[in-house]
Amino acid sequence: MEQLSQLLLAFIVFLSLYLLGSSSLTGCVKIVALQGMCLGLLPLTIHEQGFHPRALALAAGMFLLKGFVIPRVLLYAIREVKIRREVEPMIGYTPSLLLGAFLIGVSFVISERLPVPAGLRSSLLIPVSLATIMMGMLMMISRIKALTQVVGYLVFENGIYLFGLSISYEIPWLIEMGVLLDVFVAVFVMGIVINHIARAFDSISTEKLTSLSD
Amino acid sequence: MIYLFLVGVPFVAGLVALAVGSDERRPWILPVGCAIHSSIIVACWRNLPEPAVSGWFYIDALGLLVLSLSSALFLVCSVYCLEYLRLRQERTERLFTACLCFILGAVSLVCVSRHMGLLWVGMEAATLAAAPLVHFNHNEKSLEATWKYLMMGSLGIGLALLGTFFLALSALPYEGHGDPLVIDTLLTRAGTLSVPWLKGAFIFLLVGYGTKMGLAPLHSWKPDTYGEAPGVAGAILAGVVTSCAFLGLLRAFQICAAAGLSEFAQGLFVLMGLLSMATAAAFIIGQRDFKRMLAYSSVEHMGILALGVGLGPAGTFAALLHLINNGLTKGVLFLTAGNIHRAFGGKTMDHAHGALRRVPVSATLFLLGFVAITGSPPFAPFVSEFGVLRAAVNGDRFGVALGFVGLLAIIFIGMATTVLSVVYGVPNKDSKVVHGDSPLMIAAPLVFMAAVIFLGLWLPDWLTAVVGNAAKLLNRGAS
Amino acid sequence: MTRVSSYLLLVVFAPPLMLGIITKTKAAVAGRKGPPVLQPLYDTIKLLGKGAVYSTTTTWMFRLGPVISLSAALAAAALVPLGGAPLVAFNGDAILFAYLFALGRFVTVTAALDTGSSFEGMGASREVAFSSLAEPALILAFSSLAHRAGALSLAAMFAPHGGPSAAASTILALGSLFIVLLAENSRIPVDDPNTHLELTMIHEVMVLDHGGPDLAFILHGAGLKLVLMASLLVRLILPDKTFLGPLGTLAFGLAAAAVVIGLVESSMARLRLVRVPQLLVAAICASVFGLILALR
Amino acid sequence: MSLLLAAVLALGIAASLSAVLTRYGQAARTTVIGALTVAGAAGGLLALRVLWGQDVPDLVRPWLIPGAVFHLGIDPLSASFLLLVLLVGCCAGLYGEGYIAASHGHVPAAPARFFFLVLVASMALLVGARNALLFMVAWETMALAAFGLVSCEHGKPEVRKAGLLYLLCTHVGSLCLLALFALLGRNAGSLEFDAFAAVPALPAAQRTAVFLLALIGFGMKAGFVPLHIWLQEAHPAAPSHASAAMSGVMIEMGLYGLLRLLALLGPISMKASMLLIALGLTTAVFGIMFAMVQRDFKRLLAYSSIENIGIILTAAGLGCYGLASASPTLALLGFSGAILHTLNHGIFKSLLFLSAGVVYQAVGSRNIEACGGLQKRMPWTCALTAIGAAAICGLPPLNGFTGEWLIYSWLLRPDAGHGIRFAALAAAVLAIVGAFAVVAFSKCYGLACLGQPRSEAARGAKDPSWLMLGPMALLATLCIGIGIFPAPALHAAIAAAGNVSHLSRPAVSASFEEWSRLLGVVGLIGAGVWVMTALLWVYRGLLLRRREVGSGPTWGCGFTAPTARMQYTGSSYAVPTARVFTALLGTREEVHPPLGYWPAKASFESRTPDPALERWLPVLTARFNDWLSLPRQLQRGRLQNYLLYVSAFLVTILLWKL
Repeated sequence: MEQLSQLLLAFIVFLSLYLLGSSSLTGCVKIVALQGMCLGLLPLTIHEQGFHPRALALAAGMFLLKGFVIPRVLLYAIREVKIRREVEPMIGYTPSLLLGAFLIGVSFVISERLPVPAGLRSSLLIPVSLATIMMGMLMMISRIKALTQVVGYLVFENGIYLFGLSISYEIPWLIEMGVLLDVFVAVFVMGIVINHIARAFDSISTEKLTSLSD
Repeated sequence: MIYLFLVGVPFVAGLVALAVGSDERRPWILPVGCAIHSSIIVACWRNLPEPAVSGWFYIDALGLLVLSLSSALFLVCSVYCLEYLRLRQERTERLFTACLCFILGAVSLVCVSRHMGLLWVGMEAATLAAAPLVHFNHNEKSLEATWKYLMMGSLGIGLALLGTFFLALSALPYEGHGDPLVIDTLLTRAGTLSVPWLKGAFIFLLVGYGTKMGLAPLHSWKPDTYGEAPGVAGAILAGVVTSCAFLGLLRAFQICAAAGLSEFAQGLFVLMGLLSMATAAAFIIGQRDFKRMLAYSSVEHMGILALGVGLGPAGTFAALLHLINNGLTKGVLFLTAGNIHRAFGGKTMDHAHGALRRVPVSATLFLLGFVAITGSPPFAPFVSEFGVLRAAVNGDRFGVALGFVGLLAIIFIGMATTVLSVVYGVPNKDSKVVHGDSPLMIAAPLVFMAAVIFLGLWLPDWLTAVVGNAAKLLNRGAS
Repeated sequence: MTRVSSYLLLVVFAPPLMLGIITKTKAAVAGRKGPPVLQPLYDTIKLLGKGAVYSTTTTWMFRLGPVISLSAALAAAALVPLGGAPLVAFNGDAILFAYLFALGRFVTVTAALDTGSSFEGMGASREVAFSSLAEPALILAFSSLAHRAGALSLAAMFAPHGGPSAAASTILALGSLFIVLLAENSRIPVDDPNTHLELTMIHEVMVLDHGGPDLAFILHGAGLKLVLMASLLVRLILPDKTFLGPLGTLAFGLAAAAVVIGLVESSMARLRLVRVPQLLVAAICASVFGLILALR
Repeated sequence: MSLLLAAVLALGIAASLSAVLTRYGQAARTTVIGALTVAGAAGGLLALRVLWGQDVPDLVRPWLIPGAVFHLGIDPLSASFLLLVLLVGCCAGLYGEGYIAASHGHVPAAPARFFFLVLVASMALLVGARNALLFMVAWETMALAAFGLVSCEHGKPEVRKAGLLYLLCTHVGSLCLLALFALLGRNAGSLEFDAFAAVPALPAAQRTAVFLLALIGFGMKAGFVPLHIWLQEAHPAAPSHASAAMSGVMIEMGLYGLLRLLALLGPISMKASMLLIALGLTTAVFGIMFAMVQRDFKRLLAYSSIENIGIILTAAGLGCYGLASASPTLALLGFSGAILHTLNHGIFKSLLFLSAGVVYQAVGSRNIEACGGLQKRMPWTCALTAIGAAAICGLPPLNGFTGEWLIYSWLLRPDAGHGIRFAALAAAVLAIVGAFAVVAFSKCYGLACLGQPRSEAARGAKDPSWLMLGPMALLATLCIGIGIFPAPALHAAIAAAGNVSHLSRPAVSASFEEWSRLLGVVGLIGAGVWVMTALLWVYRGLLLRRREVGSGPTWGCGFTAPTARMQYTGSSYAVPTARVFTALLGTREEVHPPLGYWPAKASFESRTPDPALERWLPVLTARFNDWLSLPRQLQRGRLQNYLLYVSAFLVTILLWKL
């Protein structure tokens, strides 16, 4: 089981990196969906009491939500605003990848300083979650299209969820529901706003959204 | 039970607002809801309710302080809204009214919850509910502001969630004392918490709630949001939502202080406080847009709050006092700024001159509000700002004191230039009169101003007592 | 009683006499006979008996100016030891003395401005300009004398004592005061009292419009000012008790001072206006140097 | 003490009432006049009682502000300033009623009344405050009320500019005072003035900080060079009765603050006293030099206030020197000179501002060169102006001389010489200042009131109502009265100085005996001048009675068609004096001489900008703006950047603090 969770974690990091280097919007959404499915599997493997009924329920919910519902919403949005590609991100793909690698290093440095929580099977969980969070933030920072930023936000949220797994047994459902709520509502609201943006500006490029400045 | 009412009444009011069809009657839901909410709080003041739901809900002095402030601000602003919404007939206000109610509910949740997770949920709800307020004007600029607000807010809220997880992790290993994120549990077990995780928790909560609160360098959404939102939304955001975020930070600080990490946390508070003030100073100088100027002023005052907490018990007392004073004064400023904005159809110095001639009462109040917020006696913020200064000097933090005074001076210079140019002078001939002063829309800021002057001259015993108790809660570990 | 009578005597007769002696000296140097020594007195008496013509522009200030300036000079005279103890002496009277002259200047200047004449305006403007440099020289000289005497009273300051050790500072103060005297009383090389209609005049141009008793007051006041300053200088040089008695000593001294002034006026030309400040600054420097010596 | 409270309350209530009653002009006017009378009577009575030796117990009431106590006390120092506040406040207030009525709506009545009363009330409260917070509340109320007065006529751009500048300066000063009190409160453990006094001795670094903060905080209000920049802008902008109160009293509150601190904290070092003296002299010379070259008569008066503040500061510095050298006589002499001159300055400066207001209303301009010939048309106003002008030059037999005489007596004191070598030089500087004052005010009075009218408006000028002339006449009477009979004013000054120099009451009264004797002689000679003048005037009348008295045009030296434009102008009048100091003044001249042999167009323009405001400050602000433009690059509107700041900050803090 431990091997499996290590594998899954590595795969998640790999997916994040892949996302950083990907230029197709639909591709990005699909990758995030894949990452979401991996996350859905993870609760089952990460704890000693893996197949706990609540863990099962959580895994199922997560799998559905992150793997299907949200990607569907996003794909729908992409169809609505009729764009395919992320043009010229603010940081190019190769530098993004390098930065991603660097951030993985940073997250390992940070997690070095934190004692491994008891009851966790994989010591990789903390650094990987931190790395995912940072790469999500990197995507939000470096991409121009509003939709890609939402994808970045999803990755960021995936990282947080990953982190939450470390305590999914000890603390009640409230936190996990928090993640779901956050992702769901945030994406829902963001989707509405993106829709408005597309209608108002005929584009979802954030280059148009820089009129408020000093 | 009382907690249920506190949180539930506004939510129900919001739902009713969504359901009611009449544009005439809907706005009345706000003052009625707020009045009920406020009267519940008055009941709370009479006798503090007991903890409920195994310690998940309880209202201590700190929560009571923030909640009372929020409720009062809401009550007065809701009266303002009646007139405001009548003037803005062209916009549908269904969502606006409902979201205001939801914010009040969420805020109540933040204040009464003794559970860090629940608190987070409240903050999240308040953040998201505020987005439609920002977008109320439905133009390109407000859309841009909403987008930025939403992205920054979501990032912050995500980080705060992470911080909450860190907090939970710090409490491991965990052997059945109820929920680990209940604040009282954390406080009683403070000595056994894992220090690195706790530090991490504090950093993430600081960045997360700090983003909501608008501490520099996490403040960048503020000028855009406050600048584009209607004045009343600005007052709510600057007075209520930021105060709640501050409450979240204070909860984290409370736990850190109990665990003996107060120096670590105070250092960060002082750093961010001064950084916020410096940022505000840099951007207020030469600011031509008076609503953006107010936003930076809000950044500054959030900085003062953080700085005050960072300066130990006396500073904490002053900071909590400043929380009230800032909220009330910001109420005056944002509401009157909204009035002036409407009177001139623009919110920059190029559009608005000589407000005193066009909207005399609003302009006078705006001017007084400016004088108050910059810490002149005999207005309330003076008392608290002077308290922060004294805390710095008494604690031998002379460098901090010097920076504090110097930055206050620069900010004053910047604000004065803008405010005087707006208030004084002769209105442009070509800018048509859009709206003059109307009774309800000046009554609200007038009430705030009266409170600001009153508190500047006379701090009632009971208020001092509550603020003092709240400050004591925060420094229990230190003593 | 003798003090009052000698005060009255000097105040009434010394000014015209001294002016007469100066004129006489200048005439003598130039090889002329010159008017009688008492001519200024005759002029004054004649003027007092005349009527007056006032400009329609003027107001009471024009009429009051000469009166106040004369009464200020008379008050100043009460502070000066005129052949014996002064009428009034107290610690600090030196300052009052200096400021009473300032009062005279102020009213003279405003009376001149009252006419609205550009010439008189010009004179007034120059008068105040030069006095602003003469004033510090005067105060500095007073200061060094006060230090020497240990008191700030004219009677004590202007007394011939101190011996050779104080001589240098006294001489410097004396020189400085002499220049101030020349400047304040509109004598050559600062001003030429004999011409009235030059664009370069200072004091005389200010009184162009005055006539009759007013002019008499002005002339007498100006003469009195000269007498007072000269008598102070005389006291600094001559011993207090000579065979002539105090009043006689003073009279002799004043006459001698008048001759010296006459000689200076005869031997020098009026300075160009732009040079005048330099002369006054020289006086200030002399005073400062004297003060440093006195403080040493 | 309840008298002081009553005075403050009467003024405060009347202020709000007058604002409410704006519509009913007569009622508002009655309220204002009534309140001023009540306050003047009550406060004046209290002040006189205290000055003449009666002890009044402090009023201490709890005040629910952290650190604050409502603590009012009054000692001779407070009493002498209270007297000045109420005297000038009442005179200017009564005049103000006439001024507002005569302005026909140019001066907005409601703010002018409200802020004026608040200003007077806050100053009365200020001198009684014995708690730092109460002091600050009064101080800032005063500053804000003055701001309201300055901005009364905010329709004019220059008024707005002046108001802004004033507000900025005063707030920076207030912040320094806040820091000062925080620092003092730290050592005393309380914000009570008595507690400040009880602290034994501060460490050297803190003493320096206290000194500098007080110097900047109080100096900003008083207008020490180069902190004076707001003064010459704000005073002309305010309505004249307000300028009178601001210039005559408000700026003196800065000096009150300094003296109060000295009274609390004891002597400052020798070096610091020297600094004060040097600063005072610089301020005096600067002020009067720039006063001399002004064309705007209210600006001229404002600069002259800077000068007088400089003189007062010099005197206070001399007092400090006396304290530092442990010589109570010198200390007492210096401080009493300072306070006496403060009282005198308050009287004649407000008189001059009041008459400036009359002239401004009559002529419609503040330019000296638009006036002229007013004495014929408004004889009363100009006669009072003449008295004020002579008094401000420090000429005997008027009150201005008495204070200066005390200061000179210090400086030329033979026994002061061994310690303070430059005292005599300071005396020479004061002499220059005095001489320049004669230039400035003979110009101001002579060219504005005398000669021929230089504008149409000046031709039609008339004396104002008695409501305006009466207070001016009262002030002028005081100028003459104190000049002849200085003992009461000296008594007040010495009693107050005794507070500052920590002398026992017998020592103070002994000293008063000595100095009142000497100053009495000065007054006697002054009276002599008046008597002599009267006698000579009668004599002149007798002489002329039998003679022909003719009238004709001014003699034009042969030129037969003189016009009013040919008169000496204010600028040309000051040129000979100013030329000597061109390098210091930095006068800018623009000359276009006539070209060719025939009469042609020619022009000449000269301007003397304030160096601190127009040369040094712009350089500083430009620097500062350059420096600020860097962080402004951070807010360029890109959300991505904003997100980056959050992330970068997070990562940095994590790496640094975790």
